[in-house]
Amino acid sequence: MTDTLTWTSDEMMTVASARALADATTCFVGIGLPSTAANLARRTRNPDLVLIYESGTIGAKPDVLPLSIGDGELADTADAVVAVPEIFNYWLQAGRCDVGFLGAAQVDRFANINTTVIPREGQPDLRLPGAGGAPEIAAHAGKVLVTVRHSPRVFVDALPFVTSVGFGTGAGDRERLGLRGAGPTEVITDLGVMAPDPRTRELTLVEVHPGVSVEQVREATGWPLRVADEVATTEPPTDNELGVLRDLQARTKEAHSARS
Amino acid sequence: MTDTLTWTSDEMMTVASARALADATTCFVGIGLPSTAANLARRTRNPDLVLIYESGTIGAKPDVLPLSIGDGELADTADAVVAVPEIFNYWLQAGRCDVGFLGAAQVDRFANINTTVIPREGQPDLRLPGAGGAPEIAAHAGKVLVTVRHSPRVFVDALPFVTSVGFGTGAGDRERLGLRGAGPTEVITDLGVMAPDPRTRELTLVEVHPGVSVEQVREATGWPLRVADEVATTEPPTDNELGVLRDLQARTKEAHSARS
Amino acid sequence: MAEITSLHEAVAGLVHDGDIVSLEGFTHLIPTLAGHEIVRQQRRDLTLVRMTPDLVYDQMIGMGVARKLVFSWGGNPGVGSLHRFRDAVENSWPVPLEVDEHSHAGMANRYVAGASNLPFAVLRGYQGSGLAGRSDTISTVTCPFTGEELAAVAAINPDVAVIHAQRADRAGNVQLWGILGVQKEAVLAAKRVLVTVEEIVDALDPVPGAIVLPSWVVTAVAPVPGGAHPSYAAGYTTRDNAFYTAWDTISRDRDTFARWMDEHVVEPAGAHR
Amino acid sequence: MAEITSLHEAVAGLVHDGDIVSLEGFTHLIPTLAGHEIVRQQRRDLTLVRMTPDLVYDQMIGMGVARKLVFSWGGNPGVGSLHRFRDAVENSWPVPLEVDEHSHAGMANRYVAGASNLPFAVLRGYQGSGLAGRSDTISTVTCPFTGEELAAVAAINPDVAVIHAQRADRAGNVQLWGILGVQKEAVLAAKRVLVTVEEIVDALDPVPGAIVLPSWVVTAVAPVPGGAHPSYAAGYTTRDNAFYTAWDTISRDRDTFARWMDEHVVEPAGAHR
Repeated sequence: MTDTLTWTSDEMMTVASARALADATTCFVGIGLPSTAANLARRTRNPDLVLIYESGTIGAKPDVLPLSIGDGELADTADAVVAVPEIFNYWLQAGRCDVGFLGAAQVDRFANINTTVIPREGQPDLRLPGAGGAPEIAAHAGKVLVTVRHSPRVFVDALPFVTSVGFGTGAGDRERLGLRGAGPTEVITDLGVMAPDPRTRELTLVEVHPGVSVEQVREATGWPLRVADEVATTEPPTDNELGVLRDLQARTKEAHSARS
Repeated sequence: MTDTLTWTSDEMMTVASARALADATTCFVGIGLPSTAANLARRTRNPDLVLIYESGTIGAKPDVLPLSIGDGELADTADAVVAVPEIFNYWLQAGRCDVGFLGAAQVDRFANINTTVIPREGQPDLRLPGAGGAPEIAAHAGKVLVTVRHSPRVFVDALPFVTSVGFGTGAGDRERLGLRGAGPTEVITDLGVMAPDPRTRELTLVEVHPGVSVEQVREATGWPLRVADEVATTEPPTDNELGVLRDLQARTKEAHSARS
Repeated sequence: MAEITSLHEAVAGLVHDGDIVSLEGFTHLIPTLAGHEIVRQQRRDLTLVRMTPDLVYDQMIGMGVARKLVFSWGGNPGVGSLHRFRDAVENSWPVPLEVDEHSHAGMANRYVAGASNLPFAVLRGYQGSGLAGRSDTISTVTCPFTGEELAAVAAINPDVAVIHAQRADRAGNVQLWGILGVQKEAVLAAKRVLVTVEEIVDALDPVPGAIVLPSWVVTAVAPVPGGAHPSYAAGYTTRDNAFYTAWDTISRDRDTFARWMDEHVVEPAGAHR
Repeated sequence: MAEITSLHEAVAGLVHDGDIVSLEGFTHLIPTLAGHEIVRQQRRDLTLVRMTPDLVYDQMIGMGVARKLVFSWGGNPGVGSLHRFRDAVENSWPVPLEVDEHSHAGMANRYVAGASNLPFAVLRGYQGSGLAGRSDTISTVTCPFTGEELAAVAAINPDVAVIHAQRADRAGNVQLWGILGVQKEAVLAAKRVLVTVEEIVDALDPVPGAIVLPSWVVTAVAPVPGGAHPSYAAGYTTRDNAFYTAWDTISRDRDTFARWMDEHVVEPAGAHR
């Protein structure tokens, strides 16, 4: 069935992520897929979505996708540009960001994230880029969306290091840690969508993308994945969503290659 | 002899205050006499003096004297305008102001200052304006100059309230309190100049203005004033100092009356 | 998103009896006319917060809207006393006025903590000053790295912050420039925000030294040209120094004050509706 | 007052072996060419501080100037790993690299504390993160008003801060605009300050969004046009995205890296004298 799809699994992941921003007022955006999804949302379901980048640009309205969180166009199109201490203290920590969008190197069943280090057999530990803004985004955003491609190396049974907290050890742990935001509400992958169980906070498969089976998702997950009683199938990308996304990416490629 | 002077005692006080800024790089300026003296210094002995007003204007170069610490001309002529939290945290507290200039309602022998409240017999306490920036100017400026007209009601034996600390209870007290600046190095009045005794930190008369006797200063001081072995007489204002000061004040009056 | 409305509607909707209210503007951009509207609507028992109470709080205090003042310098700049403030503190007229008194550095940091969603801020301040002993919003903390003791001040989070700005666009984004004081911090520390502006424009052209407060951190914007008088709005009005001097006479006497307020503030009700 | 000098002289005078050195610039205005001069002058045992190490620190680390890195995100933005940084951490090549690792919020507040002459800063951060247990510059404090426990981070006060700015005037006043990162804080936290600029001008005409660092908080200004490459200086240059991608290949292999550095950085010595 996959062969008949007119979109890629990455496109499906991006579209699903953009849809998750339909009701947000403000989104604290990381570079890469979160930025693509947030810009797609602004062009489809949520034209008033305020994009906040950790470089201090508030209300950026880039015409093409930025390649870094500090691209000139973000500053040029922003409602306000503030210093980095201010964006973290007055805006993120103060609870002014409805949604925080995080990527990850590894994720566990409570949506905790590792972006710091991965031990390897017979080799030195694999050094990852580190925390960036993620620990405080995970703490303070009204809710958190996590997007990452599905694989057993990503969705692991036990994290060797917790960089950013999802639900910690489970229900009640965010409250115990004093984390004000609701934490991860959706983990969106190229295979489907997982959401925390309302009682235990353990990630549960609630949605598969068209053409994906529950078994596929289970196999791509490094722990025995819980599955909701009723697993929905994601609405396929609309022509408009796909058109806008592809146009955005084409213009981005053109703009950035023209510049350098 | 006073009758023959060609300047007023206020002018002498201002000129003496301006001279005390001859070697300063940066001065944190309060409104009124400190501002007049600092602007006079910039026009006479210290053209490169950087004036910092607590409204956040750094390097203000007003053409006439401001009437408030937030006059538009201060912002228009400044090298930089920063927010009020920044001026206190990044600039004053960080030790970037060589000289702080304070007025006072009451001063004691250790150059502590009251600008908060004065109890009165059979009447409610007299409410003064309060602290403003003074406690932290007194703490953090490299050194502090105090200027106030001499009278026994100002220079009192015991302060009913300490708003800003000079030398506290005497030698060693600033260090005990963790105050980094050197504290008041001169108290300049319309009668003369007092400086802290190097050993005890008690204010000692070191200079009288032309035409003023030591006895006059003693009578205008509310405690038995210590007098240096050799009391100098202040150099009279030069023609240039007086000319620049009077011109500045005349232009100020003209400018402000024209504006309103 | 900010609603663009009249000053009357904005104050009616946002400022309630008993609220903690912060009208900020450091010499520049003081929201005086918003204060007058609060007087006209006869709010009571307000906790008024402001680094420099200035004429606007002298007027509000004299009209009996406040039960408490949180401040750091309460004078008429370059002129002398605030007589209504003094009368309230010294003689409880027209009503008793409780005071929480700070230094500028302490007040500024209290707003910073409020804007940052922190319960307190750290500074080097108040050492040896009698202020520390008179306020329950001043304390100390010990540095966990050096063991040094520093001052701590409690965050300020007003129910309402009111500021005056040069302009806003039709979406309610607010632009201000010149001396910026603690307005950004007051706005971001507050639960509700009212901004009076000199004018509403189609687009906020960039201005050197300007900041923009996005519409979504502002509750209401009301066009009030000249709304900072006798303070000023750089690029629009100049400071009315003569009025600051005149206020000394007007405010010295209770009756003169009451008459002046009646004539200039209370009776012209609806002037800005 | 800042001295206007050459990059060679400035680095020779200000950056010493063993110093704590902060080259700041958040994606924008990264002082890359100043980093190259530090490499050419063969400084050793530096503690390099920077929120986002980026290519400039990958190069410096790969050339062996650093013994320690203090940072919060060490990747090639939008591309992938910093291979020289990884090789140093994973394999101690060319020399071992100690790491003090934070979040962005923590690093930003460490600079704020440094600029404010405070020994630490308070934030809501690191809760539940493994970072807290791995750094002796992360601790906790208790709010004296609410009893709440918060994170504390130790101040950063570099021996030298290096930034790139659009321009300076002949007196050494520095003007920068666009994304401003933590440059003001890094400059004000440091003992000595080197600023490379696109150009020296007669007068700093006001620019929207610009800040000015007065000459007297800067030690040396060196004209280095294009000094941020492959980062950019808004209004002067654009980001060389292709070079960020190319760096992934250049830096992956030790020999390729060494050859590239030799050819483009070490041999052109004096290019900016």
